[in-house]
Amino acid sequence: MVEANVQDINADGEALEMMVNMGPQHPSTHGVFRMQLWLDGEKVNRVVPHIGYLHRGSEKLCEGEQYHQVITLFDRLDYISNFNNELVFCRAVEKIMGLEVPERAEYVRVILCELNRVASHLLFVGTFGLDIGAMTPVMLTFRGRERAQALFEAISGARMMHNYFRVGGIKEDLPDNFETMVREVLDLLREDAEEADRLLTYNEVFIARSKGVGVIDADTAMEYGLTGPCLRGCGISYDVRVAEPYSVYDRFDFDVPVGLDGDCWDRYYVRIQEIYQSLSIIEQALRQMSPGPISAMGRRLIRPPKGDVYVRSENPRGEIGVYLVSDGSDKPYRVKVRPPSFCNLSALEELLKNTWVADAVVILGSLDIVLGEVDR
Amino acid sequence: MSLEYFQVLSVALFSIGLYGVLARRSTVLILMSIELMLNAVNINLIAAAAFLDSAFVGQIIAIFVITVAAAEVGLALAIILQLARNKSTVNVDEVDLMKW
Amino acid sequence: MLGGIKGMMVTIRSTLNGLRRPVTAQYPKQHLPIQARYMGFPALTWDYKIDEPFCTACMVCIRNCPTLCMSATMKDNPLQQEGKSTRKKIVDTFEINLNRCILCGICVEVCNFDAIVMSHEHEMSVYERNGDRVDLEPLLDMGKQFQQDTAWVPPSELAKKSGAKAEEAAATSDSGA
Amino acid sequence: MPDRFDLPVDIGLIALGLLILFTALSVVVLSLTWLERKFLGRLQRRLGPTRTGPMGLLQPVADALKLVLKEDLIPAWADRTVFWVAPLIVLVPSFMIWVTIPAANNLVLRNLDMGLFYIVAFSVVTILGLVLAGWGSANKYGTLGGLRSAAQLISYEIPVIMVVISVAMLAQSLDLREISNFQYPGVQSSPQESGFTNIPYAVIMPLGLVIFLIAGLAELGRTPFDIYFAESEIVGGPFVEYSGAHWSVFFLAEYMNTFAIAALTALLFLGGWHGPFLPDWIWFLIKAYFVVLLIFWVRGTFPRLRIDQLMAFAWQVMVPLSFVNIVIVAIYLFYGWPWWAASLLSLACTMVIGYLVYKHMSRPAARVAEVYRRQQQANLKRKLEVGGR
Amino acid sequence: MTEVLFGIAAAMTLGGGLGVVATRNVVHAALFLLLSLVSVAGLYLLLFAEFLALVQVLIYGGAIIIVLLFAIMLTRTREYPRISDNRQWPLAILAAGGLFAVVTAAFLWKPAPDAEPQGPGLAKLGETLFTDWALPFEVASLVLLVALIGAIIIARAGGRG
Amino acid sequence: MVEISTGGNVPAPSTFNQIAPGVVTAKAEELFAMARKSSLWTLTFGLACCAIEMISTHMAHHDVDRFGVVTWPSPRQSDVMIVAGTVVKKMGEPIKLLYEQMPEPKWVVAMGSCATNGGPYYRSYSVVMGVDHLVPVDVYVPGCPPRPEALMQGLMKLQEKIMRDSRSGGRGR
Amino acid sequence: MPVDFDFRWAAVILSAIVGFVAIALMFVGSRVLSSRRHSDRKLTPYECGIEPEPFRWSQINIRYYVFAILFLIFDVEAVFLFPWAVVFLGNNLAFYAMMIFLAVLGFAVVYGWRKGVLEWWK
Ligand code: SF4
Ligand code: SF4
Ligand code: SF4
Repeated sequence: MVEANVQDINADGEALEMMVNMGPQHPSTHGVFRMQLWLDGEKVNRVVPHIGYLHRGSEKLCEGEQYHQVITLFDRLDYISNFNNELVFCRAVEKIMGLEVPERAEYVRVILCELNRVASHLLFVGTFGLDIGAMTPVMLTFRGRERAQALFEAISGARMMHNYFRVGGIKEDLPDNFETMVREVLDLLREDAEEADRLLTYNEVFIARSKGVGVIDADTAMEYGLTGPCLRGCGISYDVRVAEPYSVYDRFDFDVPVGLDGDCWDRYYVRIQEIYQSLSIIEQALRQMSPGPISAMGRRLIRPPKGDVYVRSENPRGEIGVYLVSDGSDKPYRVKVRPPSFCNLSALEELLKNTWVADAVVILGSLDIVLGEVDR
Repeated sequence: MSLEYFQVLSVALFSIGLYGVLARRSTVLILMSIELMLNAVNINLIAAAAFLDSAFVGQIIAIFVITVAAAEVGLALAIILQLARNKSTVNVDEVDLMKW
Repeated sequence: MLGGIKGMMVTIRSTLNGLRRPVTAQYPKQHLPIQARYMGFPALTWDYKIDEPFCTACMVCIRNCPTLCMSATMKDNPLQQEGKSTRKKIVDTFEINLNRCILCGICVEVCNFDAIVMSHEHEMSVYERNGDRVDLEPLLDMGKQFQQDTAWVPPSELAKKSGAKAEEAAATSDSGA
Repeated sequence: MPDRFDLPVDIGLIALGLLILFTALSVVVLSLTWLERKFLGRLQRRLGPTRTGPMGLLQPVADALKLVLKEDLIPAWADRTVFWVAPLIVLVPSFMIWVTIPAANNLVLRNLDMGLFYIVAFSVVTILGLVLAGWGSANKYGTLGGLRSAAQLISYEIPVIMVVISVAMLAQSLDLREISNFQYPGVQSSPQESGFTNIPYAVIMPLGLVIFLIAGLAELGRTPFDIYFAESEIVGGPFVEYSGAHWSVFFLAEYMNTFAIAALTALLFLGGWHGPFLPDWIWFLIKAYFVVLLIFWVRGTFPRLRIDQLMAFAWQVMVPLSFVNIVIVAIYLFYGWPWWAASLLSLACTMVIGYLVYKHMSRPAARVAEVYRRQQQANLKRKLEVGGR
Repeated sequence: MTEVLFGIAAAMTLGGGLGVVATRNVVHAALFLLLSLVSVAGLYLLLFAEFLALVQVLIYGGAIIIVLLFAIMLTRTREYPRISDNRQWPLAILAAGGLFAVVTAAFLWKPAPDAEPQGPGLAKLGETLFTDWALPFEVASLVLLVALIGAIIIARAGGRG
Repeated sequence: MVEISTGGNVPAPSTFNQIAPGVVTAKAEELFAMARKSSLWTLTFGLACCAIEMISTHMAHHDVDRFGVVTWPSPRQSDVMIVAGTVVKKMGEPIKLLYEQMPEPKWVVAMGSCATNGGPYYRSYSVVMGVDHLVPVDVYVPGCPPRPEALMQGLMKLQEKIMRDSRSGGRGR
Repeated sequence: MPVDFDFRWAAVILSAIVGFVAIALMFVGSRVLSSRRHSDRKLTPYECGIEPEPFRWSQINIRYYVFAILFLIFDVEAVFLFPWAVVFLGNNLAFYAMMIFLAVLGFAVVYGWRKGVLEWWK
């Protein structure tokens, strides 16, 4: 590290660095992200991230859609945690309308969101393993994901783009055998997560690749606005579910796992532990849930009063915030999303200083970005 | 087939190497030419050992020649590397040690 | 290398499991179960009682569809003139571009006539950009297939029935009390 | 002067034998790709190819045919000669070493009495091809991959050579046939008089076996050492620009080498083709395929290392260990110790080093786990307090 | 037959050598060098020096060419694609030709006694090497040591290591 | 529902075909097509949400490896480009380039309504309305996202197409 | 000298030829039978879908080179070890000579280790 940047050009003024593109099409940029890396040998000197390869104009589109149609767009923002996204938008509209959501609907939402969190973290574990070069964990975790998706399908009718949460509640009540189904899947999910956990977490090679790599200390992390597992990996126990409980999260007993050094392994470890915590939340919710109405909205047409709100909640990737301005019509005047991935990604340049090419991939993977949300 | 075949071949290879050493500018290529010359010598040694010498001293000397050649290549290339790094050239006639 | 060896144990166990019961569904022969609520492509339902489509082409779904992938025209219902049906207007043409449909289910939700359902059809790959632009006939066929497969009862009837049942239950509990 | 190279008849026969060998190797390669996909499939609880031919048996054939029928491009900026020649430099030595690898006592094309040295010498040439391939494609990933491959392969070549030498010391021969025969009682008496019995060298030299397997994996570029074509980093390294027939040559060479390492493990350590009941060549195949499965199994389990860790591992662990191995064997032979002494020493060495590596590598993570455990306990206590209040 | 084989090997050796000194591309030069050196291994086989032939492949065909390639890649500056000879090339041709003429004449002047080529077995070679030549052998180890240390020092000296 | 293909990719004729047309018999062409269709290697190329379902298709529950479909990171080794996701304008150029860089024969599958014709983003200012504006597409798989089964059916349709194209003479368009 | 010397090496040389010919045949077959269509953009180097910049050679970390030298030295050492392996039994001089040889080279490695060249960078 001493020799870094001593001399960036040789006597002829020829750059000693090699510029390498990673992405937009690259197996490990998690979608269409592009990193321009300047390498000195195997070492990364500089990085310039390029985003916008998936800029679909969602925020603008939201202004042209009615409130109930906007939910479909939110599904597709962070396309790995669809329920969580639906939730934050619905909560924003509910807040501006002053709606009280029935208890059962809240429980259903929590259960589905937590399941979605599990599914999302499972995907992370798998792809993170893939980034590091292990090909089996991804198969194991997708097995779990597939089971969760089957459950989603049974409840909402879709494997990914559910469009299930509604302003004021949910679309329709749960199927009759819901509880048995969930319990069954819970066990299987735990099994799958544990299998991947056993396979990966304490594998020496895995540790060697991820421990001490991409370290970010707590202060820097706060400055960059990291949230979610990326922040908790640095040892800061900040979770919107605990810090500012929404929905019925104050009724559950769960830990907020934190890491120690803020490196890739810690971020991974926090997520693995969160899977177990989420599973326990689901179990508690199942126990506490009782029948009742599922929606507070009588009519279909949503016309919130004039005003604006900011609502935030904890997505698998971190804190998502929605700023909603209503002009009193049936379409939102402005929807602005504070996507967790985008803020987490902003720390990339900092994280990639003085690392290896191979680590660049691992660090990017450990941030667990979803391009749909970054580019919107 | 007799010893002369090999001797003539060896001389030819040596001459090619010599030409390379004298005529090329790039130090790396000069080094390659030197390798050719060393090989020419080795051919000669081994041929002589095979035809003339029942104790095979030639072969053993050839092994040592190869050893030395390896050491030489390693060192020479390290020097060339430094040259390239500091002077940004690998050409002999551009290397002016006084300016170094 | 204990962690690594543990990992090897995990994988060998996984292999043994894989030898005994792989989780793969062999697609063309086998199909992973489709849940009852699965939202495949939308289809129009057929009112077997009157022998006509439910759809009156009221355009509600068309206006609510987030991708505007449907269109419809209506006509006067001949059966109504014959006195067989209560629907004054009936669908004349109906077209959905299933290539663009995003399976959101909004159309079903907003339809007041039980006329459209999310069928379980989902394998509709085609060789052409808009090869799945289907009109009334196939939509109805899809719907009929779906009705047959799932013993479909119009949701409004279902609601009526369950509402009646709930009332009944409430009544009995009242009387019981 | 008598002419010893005048062999018109034999040349025909040899050429025929070589053609048969090439065909047989191709078949083995096809079977290996099939086996790999099937085995990894089962390892991940899926099926692997099933639809091409019965049980997917024709899958590799289809793949091979498709690759031949695919356009093979030479990128515009590439150095055409180097790009074209590189696959040959990789494949031809990989094929050449098979001339002397015996599958049974007489099932070998030509048994060389310097067989081991021959194999070592030619396997080094293969490295060159990969470097040239990376260089010749004029692609940034290719360049990185080429350099990585060179650095990795040369580093792990040393332990392989050293272990091979220690085997040669045990057998006092470089002849693969003799080496194999020495490892089974009652075939050929061993060269040493004292303290030596005819047992597989894996028993005498467990350390050697471990080094050979690990370094062999690295030579093959298989997980956890698949650094030079790391798909998630440099998208295929030296092969990134290769397509069609040229690419398939690399593929062929890779699997040929995989099988060569497996076969060498069987010959050098597992007692060669010897075994009770079954015919020789079947035993050979059983042992070789067993090692191949082991390689696939490791592939299914481990992530990949990073280049600096890989190099550090090679030079700080593997090379010293391989020298320790040589010294153990030399002393054992020279002073005529009983074989189990060497065996125990070797085993102890393996254990100690393995444990040290484990300790070294998992220390940081264990610390975090410990902290997390404490934190959980604190949480629990807090909850109890809250509940109590 | 032997003559034919010798002819082929000699042609490849000389061809490769000419390629080395004639080509304008360094990597091609390295490839030619590889060709030349491997054919020399073939020549050794004709001389029944099988161990030497393998050593040739191992050290020259493998190691040295790889090191050369490394050096080429590491020092590749702008002029590499178009390496030119320096201006003394006519002189060089003269010198090389002269040397060839003189030494060939000297060899052919007094031909060696006709004999049959022969080679030792590996064991014999080893015995001689480690008994009669034990001292040079140790010296060789020192040479290697010096080379290694020197290379390390030079490679690390100055600039970014 | 129309069942014939009018567009898409047809394998370019081989040198042999050009020099001596009609010498390679239909049988051989069919054999080649069979090899090609049973070893469709896909380019690892996920753009958006559909990519997740595409990955699912490769995983244990669906396992397209059964069809001989495996992914390769480089276009040089792939036969099929599955465009899974929204094609935005900024991504158009890379997609065209990647398609170009795939060696013959190559095919393209448009997965999901976005890649087919814009789907939910058909009103967006930044989205290309279907990848067929950029590259020729062989099979369109509708859905948002299509179920893995739907993608597999799409791949089987592609296999059918390959076989049919071979029977029509392999002369190309 | 072994009797069948020539037979054996003939096989080796032939194997090289057979390997070359087989692969060349495959290339030729592929050239003839593969479908191909030329375009200039197709031949541009792959760089994740980005139009590549003109390729400039850059200097690559010199660490690689030290490993190459190490490899060279050890390769030469292997040349000595191979004949030694088959003769050292019952030959005291050879045994101790090699031990000294190994010790000297071991010193070199230790030196390198201390200098930190065995790690990538310090
Ligand atoms: S489907 Fe329903 S909402 Fe749509 S036009 Fe028909 S009746 Fe109206
Ligand atoms: S499911 Fe959604 S997108 Fe499809 S037709 Fe209905 S409303 Fe339109
Ligand atoms: S079709 Fe739907 S699921 Fe697929 S990329 Fe588009 S929005 Fe996402």
